[in-house]
Amino acid sequence: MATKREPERFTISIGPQHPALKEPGSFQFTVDGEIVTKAYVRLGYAHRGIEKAAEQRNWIQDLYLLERVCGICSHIHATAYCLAVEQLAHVEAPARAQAIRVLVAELERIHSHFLWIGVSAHEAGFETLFMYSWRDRETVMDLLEGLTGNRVNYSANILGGVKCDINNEQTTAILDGISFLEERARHYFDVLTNDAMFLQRTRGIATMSRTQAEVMGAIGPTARASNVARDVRVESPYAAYKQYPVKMALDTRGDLEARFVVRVNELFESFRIIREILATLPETELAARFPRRVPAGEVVMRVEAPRGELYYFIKSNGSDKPERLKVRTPTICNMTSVIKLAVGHQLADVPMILAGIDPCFSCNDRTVQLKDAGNQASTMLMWEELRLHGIQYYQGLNK
Amino acid sequence: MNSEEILTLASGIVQSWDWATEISRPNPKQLDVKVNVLQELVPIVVGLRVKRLGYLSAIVCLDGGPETNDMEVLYHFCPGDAIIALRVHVPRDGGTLPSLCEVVPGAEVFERELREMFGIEITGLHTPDRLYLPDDWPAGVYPMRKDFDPKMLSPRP
Amino acid sequence: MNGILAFVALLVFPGGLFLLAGGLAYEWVDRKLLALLQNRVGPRWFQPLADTIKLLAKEEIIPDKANKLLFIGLPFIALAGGLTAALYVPMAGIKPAYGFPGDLIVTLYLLSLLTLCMGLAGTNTLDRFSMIGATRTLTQVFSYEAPFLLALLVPAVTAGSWQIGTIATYAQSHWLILVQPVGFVVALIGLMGKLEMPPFDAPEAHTEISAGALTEYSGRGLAFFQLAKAVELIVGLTLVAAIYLGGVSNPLWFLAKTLALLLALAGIQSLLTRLRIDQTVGLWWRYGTILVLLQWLVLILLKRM
Amino acid sequence: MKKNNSLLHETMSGLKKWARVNSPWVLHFNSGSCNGCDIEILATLTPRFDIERLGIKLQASPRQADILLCTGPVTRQARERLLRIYEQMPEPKYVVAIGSCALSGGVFQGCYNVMDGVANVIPVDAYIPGCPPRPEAIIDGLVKLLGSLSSPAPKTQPQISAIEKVFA
Repeated sequence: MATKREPERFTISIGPQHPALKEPGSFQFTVDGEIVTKAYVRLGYAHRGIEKAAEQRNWIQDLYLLERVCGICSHIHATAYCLAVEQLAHVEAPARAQAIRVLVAELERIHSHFLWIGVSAHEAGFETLFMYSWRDRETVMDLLEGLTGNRVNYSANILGGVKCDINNEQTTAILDGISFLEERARHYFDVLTNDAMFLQRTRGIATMSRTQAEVMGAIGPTARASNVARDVRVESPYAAYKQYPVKMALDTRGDLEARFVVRVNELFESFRIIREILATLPETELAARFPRRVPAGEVVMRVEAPRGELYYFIKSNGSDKPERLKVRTPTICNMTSVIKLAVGHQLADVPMILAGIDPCFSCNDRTVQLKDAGNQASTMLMWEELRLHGIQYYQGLNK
Repeated sequence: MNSEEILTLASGIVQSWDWATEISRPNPKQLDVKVNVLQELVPIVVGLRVKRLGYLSAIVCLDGGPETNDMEVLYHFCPGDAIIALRVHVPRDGGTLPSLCEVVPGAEVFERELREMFGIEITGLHTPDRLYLPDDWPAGVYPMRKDFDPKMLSPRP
Repeated sequence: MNGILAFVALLVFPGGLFLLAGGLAYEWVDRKLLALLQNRVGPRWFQPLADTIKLLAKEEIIPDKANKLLFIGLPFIALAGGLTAALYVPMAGIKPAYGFPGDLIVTLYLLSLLTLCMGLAGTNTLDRFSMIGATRTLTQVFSYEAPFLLALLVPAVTAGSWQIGTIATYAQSHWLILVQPVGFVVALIGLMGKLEMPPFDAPEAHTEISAGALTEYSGRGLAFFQLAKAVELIVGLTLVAAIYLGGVSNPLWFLAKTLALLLALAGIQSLLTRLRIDQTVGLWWRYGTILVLLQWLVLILLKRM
Repeated sequence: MKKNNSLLHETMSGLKKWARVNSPWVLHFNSGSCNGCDIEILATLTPRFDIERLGIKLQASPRQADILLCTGPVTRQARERLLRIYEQMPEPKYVVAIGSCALSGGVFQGCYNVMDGVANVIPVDAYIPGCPPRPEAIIDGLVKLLGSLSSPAPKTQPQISAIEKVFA
C-alpha cells in the first residue's frame, strides 16, 4: 500500500480488494482534497478468458460456461446464447419455452434490481435499506429456486428450449411472491424518492445529459435515466417479448435519483409481464430437438440484461464447436461514462457513482481465454497414462 | 423508422461520394458493408453517427488463422432492430487500424482489447495500456489468435 | 483510607473495570438494538468482550513508516482519556468520584482526546485510506465540537455552575429537556458525531475508505481504540442523561435514562444515510450552531427578565 | 507457584481460544469469480441468515480480519493481490475457499489466465463447494472451521493430485 504523493495530489486506488466493490476491478482516482480530478480504470482482475475457452468447448458445454460469465445475470447470458445458436441452427424453441425464458429473465431482473437497491444503499451508508431490500430479495430467490432448482446460475435453458416447467402450485407461489414484492417495491420507491437524507446523496449527482449518454454509448437503465429510449426488449423483441410487449421506463433527469426511479419502475413493469405470462402460458412442448453440429454462419444476438443491452456474436464453421464467440456485456459500455462522470465529484460520491451503473466486473472481464495451460495438459497426460496403463494391463493378461 | 428505412438510409451513407465499399444484405435485418480502403472507416462512422444510426455495439475480430495472414474486424452498429456491420480486413502481421475514439468515445475499450488480444496496432489511441491481461503478460503473445499456445506463457508460479 | 478509595475509584469503580464492562455492555446493547431495527437477530451478549479479547491476543503489525512510539502510545492515551472523564460524571447514578468547578470543560476535552488520537493515528500510519480517514476525522471534530460544547454549556449557565456534580443535582429537580429541547437534540446528535456513529461515520466509511484512520491497526491498538469508544459511549450517555433528562439520582434511573437515550441513538442510526463530510460540516455549522445560539439567546433573555 | 502459573496459562489460552472462536472477523476477496458466490456471501449478512449472531463481522481492512473468504479461480492478475492481502493479515489467520472455482477452477479450469483454485496460491483451511454454495452452506463451512479451531490440526497443503500419485 505504497503512498504516492505528488505535490498537492493524492492517488486513491479503489479495488481490486475494496469494500465498495464486491468484485475486483481497479480504479485509480487522483484527488485534490476530496475532489476527484482524474480517474483511471484497469480491468482484468476477473479476466478468465471465457471467449477463448468457448472456442475449445462444444456447443452444449459452452452453455454452462457462458452461464458463469456473471452470477447475477446468468440466465440472460444463457438465453442470449441459446437464441443465437438456435438461429444459426434454424431451430425454433417452442412457444412455452420462450415464455418461460422471459418469465425467468424477468424474475432475474427483479432479483438483480432488488440486489442493486441494496448495494447502492450500502455504498451510501444506509445499512437499514440494504438489510430490508435484501430480505425482500430472498422472496424472489425462493421463487427462482422453486422454479429451477438453484438460487443462482439457474440453468433453466437448454439448446432448443428450457428444461423446467411450471405447475399450478408454482404459479400460485409466484403470484403471491410478486404481489408481496410489488408492495415492497412501492415502499422502496417512496423511500428512494422522499427520504431527504438519501436524496442528498443521489439528487443532482453524476448527472448525464441525453447527448452525453448517446455519445458515450451508455445503455440500459443508465441510458434510460437520461431519456435515451434504448431497450432491446422494445426495439427488437426476442424470445416471447413480441407476445408480451414491454413499456419502457424513461426519466429525463439523468442523475443518480433518476437511475433509481427508472429501475424501480422497471420492477413494476416486470411484475406486470410476469402476471401476463402466467395468465396466458402457451401449452406446448418444452424443447425442440437440437442437432450436435451447427451449420456454418454468423449471428448477432442482442438481449436486454438487467444492466442493459447484452450482445453476443457467434460464428460457426459447421463443427461441434463455435469458431468465434464474442460477448459484450452492458457494464463495459457504461464504464466509459462512469469514468468521465466521476471527475469533479467528491470522493464520497464515487462509490455511489460506480454503483449507479450497477457494474459487474465479472461480466466485463470474461473476454478471452485459452484452454488449458498447465492444468489441462496434465489432465490429458493423465488420461493418456491411464489409457496406456489399461492397454499394458490387458496385454499382460493376454500373454 | 423501421429497419428497412434505416438500412436504406445507411446504405445511402456508406455509398455516398466514391467510397470503395461493397454492401450486401445477409438477412432482412442486417446490412454488411465491406470497407476496402482503411482511410474511409472513420468518415463512414462519422456519417452513421451524424444520422444517429445506432451506437457502436461492439467491435469483433475474427482471426483467419496463421495460414491466411488475414484478420477481419467487424464494427457492429445497432439502430432499432437493424444491424449494420462494417467489415475491415487487416493483415495478421503488423496490421493497423485507425482509432474511433474521437468519434465514439466508447470504442476505446474495444480497441484496447483488439490491441492486446489480437495484436492489431491502433493509431491514435489515448490510453494504450493493458486492459484485461495481467501486468506480467509476455509482450507479443496474443491469446485470442488461433495459433496461441499456452506454452508461450511462463509456467504458473 | 483516602489512598485506597482513590485506587478503588481509578481501578474498579467508577473508573477501570466497571467502566470497561459497562462500555462493552452498552456497545452490545447498541449493536443489538440496531440489528433488531434492521430485522436481524444481532450479536450475542458477550460479543464485544469476545472481540476485545481476540484482538488483544492477535498479532500486532506496525507499519514500517509509522512512528512506533506514537503507534503504540496513541490507543492508550485515547483509552485513558475516556477512563479519566468517567471520574467526573455521575456514573451509575452515584455522585462523581471527583469534582471541581469547571470540570465540565475538562471532561469534554478528555472526551475529545479519542478523536484527536484517532486523527493522529491515521496520519501516523501513512496509508492512503488512513490519511483520508484522519483528514475527515479532524474535519468532523471542528464541525461538531463547538455546537456540542455550547449545547452542554446552556444547562451549566442555567444551573449557575460549571461543575458536573452541581449541574446534575440542579437537574434532578428541573427536566431541562423541557425548557431547552434544542440544546438536548444538539447534544445528543453531537454525541453521535463524537462516536462516529451513522450518519456521521464518513471518517470510517467502509465503502469508501476501508476502515478509515484505523485501517492499519490490528490487534491491541484496535482493541484499545474500540474500548475507548465503548467507554466514551457510556460516559457521553451519562453526561447527557444527567444534564438534560432530570439527572441520574440512582442506578435505576441511570439505567432507564441512558438506555432510553441509546434506543433513540439506534433509531436515528438505522433511519439515516451516511452524510458526506461536506454535508456533515454544513449541517453542524448551518443548523447545529445556529440553533444552539438561538437557545442561548432565549436563555439570556429569560435570565434578564 | 509453578502450578499456579500453568493454571493461569491454561485459563488464558482457553480464554484466547474462546474469543477466537466467538469473534471471527472475515474479509472477502473476489479473485475473478462470476459474482454468484459473492452475492451469496453478502446474503449471509442480511436478515434471513444474519451471521452477526455468530459474531462474524465483515471487515474492510485486511489488518483487522481473521478469516479470508476467497472466491473465484484466481486469475493471474489477481494472484499477486491475493498474496499481498494474505500477507497483510495478522496471525492467526485462516483461509476459506468458497465455490467450485475457488476449489479447483471449476468451469474455468484450464483457462490460460487462471490459477485453478485458491490452494495453488495460498494455503487453504476450509473448502466450501457449490456453484455457488447456498448461504446456509457458507455459514455451515465457517462454523465447521471454527469448530476445528478448538483442536487445531496442522496446516497442510491439500492433495489435489492424489490420483496422479496412484499412477506414478
